[in-house]
Amino acid sequence: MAKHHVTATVNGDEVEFLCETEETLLDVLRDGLNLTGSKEGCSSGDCGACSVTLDGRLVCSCLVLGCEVGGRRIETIEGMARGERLHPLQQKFLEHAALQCGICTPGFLVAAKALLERDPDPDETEVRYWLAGNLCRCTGYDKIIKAVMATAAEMRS
Amino acid sequence: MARVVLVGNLAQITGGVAEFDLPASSVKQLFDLLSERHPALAPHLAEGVAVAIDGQIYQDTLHEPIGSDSEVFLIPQIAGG
Amino acid sequence: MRYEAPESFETAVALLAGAKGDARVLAGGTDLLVQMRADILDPELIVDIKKIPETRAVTEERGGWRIGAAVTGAELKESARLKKAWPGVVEAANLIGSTQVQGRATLGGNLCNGSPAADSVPALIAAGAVASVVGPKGRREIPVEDVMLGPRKLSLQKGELIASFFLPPRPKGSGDAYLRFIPRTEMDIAVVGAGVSLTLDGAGKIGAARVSLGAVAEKVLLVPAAAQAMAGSTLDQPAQERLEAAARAACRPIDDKRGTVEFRTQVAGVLARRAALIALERARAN
Amino acid sequence: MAETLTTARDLPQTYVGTRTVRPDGVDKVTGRARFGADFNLPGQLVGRVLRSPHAHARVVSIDTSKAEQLPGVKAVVTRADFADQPSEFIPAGEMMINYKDMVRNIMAREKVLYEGHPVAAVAATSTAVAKRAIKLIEVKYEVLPHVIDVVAAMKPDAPLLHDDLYTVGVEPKPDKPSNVAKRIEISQGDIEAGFAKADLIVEREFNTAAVHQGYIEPHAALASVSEDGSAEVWCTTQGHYIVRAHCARLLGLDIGKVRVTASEIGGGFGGKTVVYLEPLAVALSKKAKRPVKMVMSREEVFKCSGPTSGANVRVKLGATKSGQFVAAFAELKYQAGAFQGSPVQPGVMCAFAPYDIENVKVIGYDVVSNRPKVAAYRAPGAPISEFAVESVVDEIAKKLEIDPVELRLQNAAREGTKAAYGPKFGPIGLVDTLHAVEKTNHYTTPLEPWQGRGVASGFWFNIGGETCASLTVNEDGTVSLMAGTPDIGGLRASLAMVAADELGVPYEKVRPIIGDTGSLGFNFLTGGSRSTFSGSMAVVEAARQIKADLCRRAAKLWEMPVEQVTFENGHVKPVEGASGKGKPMSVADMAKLAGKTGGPIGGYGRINAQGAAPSFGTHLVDLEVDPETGRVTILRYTVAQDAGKAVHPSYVEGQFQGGAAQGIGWALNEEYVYGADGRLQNAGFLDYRMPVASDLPMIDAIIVEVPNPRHPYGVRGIGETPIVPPMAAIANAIEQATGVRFTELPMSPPKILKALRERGVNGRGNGKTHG
Repeated sequence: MAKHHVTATVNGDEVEFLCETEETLLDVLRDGLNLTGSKEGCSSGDCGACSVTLDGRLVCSCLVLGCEVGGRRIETIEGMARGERLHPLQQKFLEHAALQCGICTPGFLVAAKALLERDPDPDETEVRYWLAGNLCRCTGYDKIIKAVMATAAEMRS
Repeated sequence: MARVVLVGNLAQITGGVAEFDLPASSVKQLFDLLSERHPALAPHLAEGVAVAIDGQIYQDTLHEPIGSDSEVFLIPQIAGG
Repeated sequence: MRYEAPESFETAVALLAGAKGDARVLAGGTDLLVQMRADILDPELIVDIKKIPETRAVTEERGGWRIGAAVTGAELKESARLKKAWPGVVEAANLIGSTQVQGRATLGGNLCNGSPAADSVPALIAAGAVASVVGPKGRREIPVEDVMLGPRKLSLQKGELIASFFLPPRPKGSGDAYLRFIPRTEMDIAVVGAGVSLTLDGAGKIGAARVSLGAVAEKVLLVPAAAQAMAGSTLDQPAQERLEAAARAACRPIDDKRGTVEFRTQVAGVLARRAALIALERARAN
Repeated sequence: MAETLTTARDLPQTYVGTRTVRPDGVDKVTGRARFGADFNLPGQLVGRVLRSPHAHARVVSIDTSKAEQLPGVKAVVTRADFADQPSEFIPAGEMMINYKDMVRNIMAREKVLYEGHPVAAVAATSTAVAKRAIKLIEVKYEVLPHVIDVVAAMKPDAPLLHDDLYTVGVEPKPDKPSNVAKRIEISQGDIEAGFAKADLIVEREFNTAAVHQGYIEPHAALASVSEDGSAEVWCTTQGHYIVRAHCARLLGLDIGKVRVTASEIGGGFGGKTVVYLEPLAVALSKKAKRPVKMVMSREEVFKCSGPTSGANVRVKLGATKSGQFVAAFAELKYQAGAFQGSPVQPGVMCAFAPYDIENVKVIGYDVVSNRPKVAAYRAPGAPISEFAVESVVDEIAKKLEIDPVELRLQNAAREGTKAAYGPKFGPIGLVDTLHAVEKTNHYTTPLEPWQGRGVASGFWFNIGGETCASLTVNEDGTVSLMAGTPDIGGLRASLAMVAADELGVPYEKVRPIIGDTGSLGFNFLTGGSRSTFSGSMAVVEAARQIKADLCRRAAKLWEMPVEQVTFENGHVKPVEGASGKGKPMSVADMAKLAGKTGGPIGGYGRINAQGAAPSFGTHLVDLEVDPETGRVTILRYTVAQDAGKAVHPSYVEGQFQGGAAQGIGWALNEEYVYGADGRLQNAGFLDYRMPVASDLPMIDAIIVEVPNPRHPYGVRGIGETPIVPPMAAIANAIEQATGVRFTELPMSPPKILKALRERGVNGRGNGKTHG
């Protein structure tokens, strides 16, 4: 069976790639497009390290086939900063020390961005439940939640 | 004379003797003196024993000085996670 | 491994019916992809049904609701009118996995994965949902409780797939709820699940009711005895106790890594009661 | 937020103690940072491992011929590709290693000893080909009876894992092999006499489950061996010098010919202090003559990389009516996994370390069974024994009706207390952490029904060890800092702050990197809470060399004796009252003249860091139990711990919070679940239940600072202690909420509900926590 030829938009750029049916969007991003910011922590949708948005919807890229994304719009961690300007979430994660090892950070940032785009004023419980699919083993989540709340407050004002 | 105490299984090698008074002024001298008295201890001393001199634990250092009235414990080395 | 994304049921059914090896329907993929990656499944053909319009639509129909088999939990939540009519169903669909998983996981997939612990299934069964199935012989309607036969075993024939679900109209004074027990607050498979749907009679007592339990048997159970236990009551203490007892009596679970027979049986009663109380509260407000 | 109780001695610190933005931060929030699986090389092959499906079996034969013939397969390795090693503990990378065991753990030889034990590895041109090749390898097994449980493994008739394993530490020497590798004992005083003096003796038996470190980044390694036998390895590790030592030894290479680069590391917690894939990737690359990349799946991480021990623990503690502890006894049986080497030794030494007790005896057993070989996990061994002891301490407090914090204060180890493992403590902060917790409003907030509050303390030794750091002053006055221990949680930030303060340069002008093994002398690994402690000492030494050099250069420029030149506040200048002339010059001023004054300016700290000091902590938790489902909800959590001096308070708090979260997981839901077939049933994040964001409240962190007199800034290691207290704190809180004491971890809902029902404890709870 020939590989699938897929055209999609990644971080605003039109990209083309070839993939086998069983290759996931995460495989395509990391191995095909060299976008290694999305991380593979489990390949079963349980850790959220590979979070991306697909037509604006937050998903685990390990649970999407590469051949499914033809004509669709994908946003990854690599597309979050605009030029030299970090996204406010990225800035707040740095200021609040909301990362230790950093492996889960891209997934948290992508997921938190999707939350704030839907709900600019979430309470702590909403943030915690929205981010429950993103595992972090280093921080105990405390500083991550605080960074997201602080970003929301800053973006509202 | 420094007071030297073997902690844990090391005392088995010395036939149950766990405490010594030894005229050692460095860890190296201490190890030499202990090995002289109990040759069976020698490989264990080379094999990862930490030395606590007056409460301060030293791992893997031969040159640390020992005072004449120091209290010295030989304890297993610690690593960590 | 072939991948096809047909735009009509006719093509989808023909592909599935004509497959030589293992053929799988892809909706959200949150179970299928995991099983492929773990080498549990290695299908010859994958048929992605998301390009068939009916599978992706939520529409009001004959006073009730038609929900496409490939509508995601996140999309269900965004339909305010559906959420008001069937809050338990929408909540159940949004207990499947994380936010990320809810962006992909579908009612059709959750049912056809064939797990007795599927979160949306007890809520659908309690709601009296009917699956609309298309296949080589045309279309047929099956109550959701009759779709699953046992772990990974469905009553669908080769070439058949679920197109959509129909949720019946809601009389005034109706409410539904779904609760599940998991050790954490999120991300786990249900150790026990309980769905309750009820409608109050003119006197404010429980009239028609359905109770469904998940993860306590080889498939999701419809428990008529539990519904009878609260019929005609206002869920006072004795009715609650009858409901708990009836729910527990229906359980035939197993011991596994997620829970024990004793735990599942005991908690099934507790969740049935708690879900019924929420459904009652909703019915009174409706 | 942090509350500073005492401050370190007064140093001219501009950055140390502040919350700077970490220098590696931008790369980590933009996805640019390269972790283990993010490295690739031209021509690289994919490596995969064939693993045992059996818990215990003799490997009768391995036939790789069909796999080798598959197009695209470039190399296959098995036990035949690794020379056997003698059974002796030899020093390697500052650890005592038995390479006979290690060579068998990375690749099975005579037997497979756990499900997932590697049997063969292949390198192929694609993942698909590698997977097919794995299926073509034919292995004949003779399946043997297996043993999983530690107590069962100690029985005389238990299936034997190693027929040459004789228990060390018992007299007379055993004449039959067993699964007990070692018996250890420490004692002081006379426990019989001690218990005779006790008015109250509490004795309890505890069981804990094996738990995994749970780092989110799976193990990954990329190796490239050239035709001249020199090897390069990129991998995710806590110690690349350790990887170098092991790969060189296992593959018969000169250490100087192996260059290892540590990638960014996505969590380790002790689990990345050992090698799994690295020697396999090197062996495959050597054979294939091409780079080979290997990445574990999550399932492999759980089945084949080190969890820490599950254990059986018996504790007996005697106290007088007034609450003074007079005698203590414990017996610890720790799972080692398939090869000896559980952390029972530190478990024994830590058990009663927080207390001043005259009569103590602790016995420990190191026991092998058909599980993956354990690896270090944050304060290895201590959480298990201290969970048991702190639970018994709580029970004594309740029986004597003494406040649990007061009881601990009454018996707490202080400066000068003789530790249960021998030596006297220097200045320590246990009492300070107890006072800190007592002063919080958390401690006095009223509780509702079905809620409980628990307190527990914890101890870890902390270590120093061999460490290098270099500082290079660049032409423009900026500073390049190179360290040799992987940065897991902010090390580069901490070291850059120290370098900036030492040299008086802006923090932003110091660029820290982690060098590869060819760039610096030997470094022990990041572990034992040592990297900030030891690394900062090496940086101080490197800075001292630079300062002395700058003084020499300035003295020549100014034509003054060097004794009349000093370095102060970032400047060389003549000492007060010096005879010659010379305007103070900054490091940047001197950098401009570097070429003219003798060449590049730099310092190189190469030390064996001594003077590590222990860190004590006390945790306080509020929780609620749903009596109808057994579910525990953590409502509030406070950590107080002695940091000596917090170099970067945010990352210190982060260690406290992260350790507490791991401990909460250990207490409530995490466990290795085995089937009757000896196979792991929950090898994934779905059923190995680590805490998620919605499971936890904010975790208040109180930094106590009792300076370590042996460190220039007063620093103590802080990374490990935070995982020690949570299990007991939670068990103690559940006891308060329900009246039932739990002695088995995890305290998962089925166990709690069963115990409540058996004891007739029932009710509907607060209705605040739904099922």
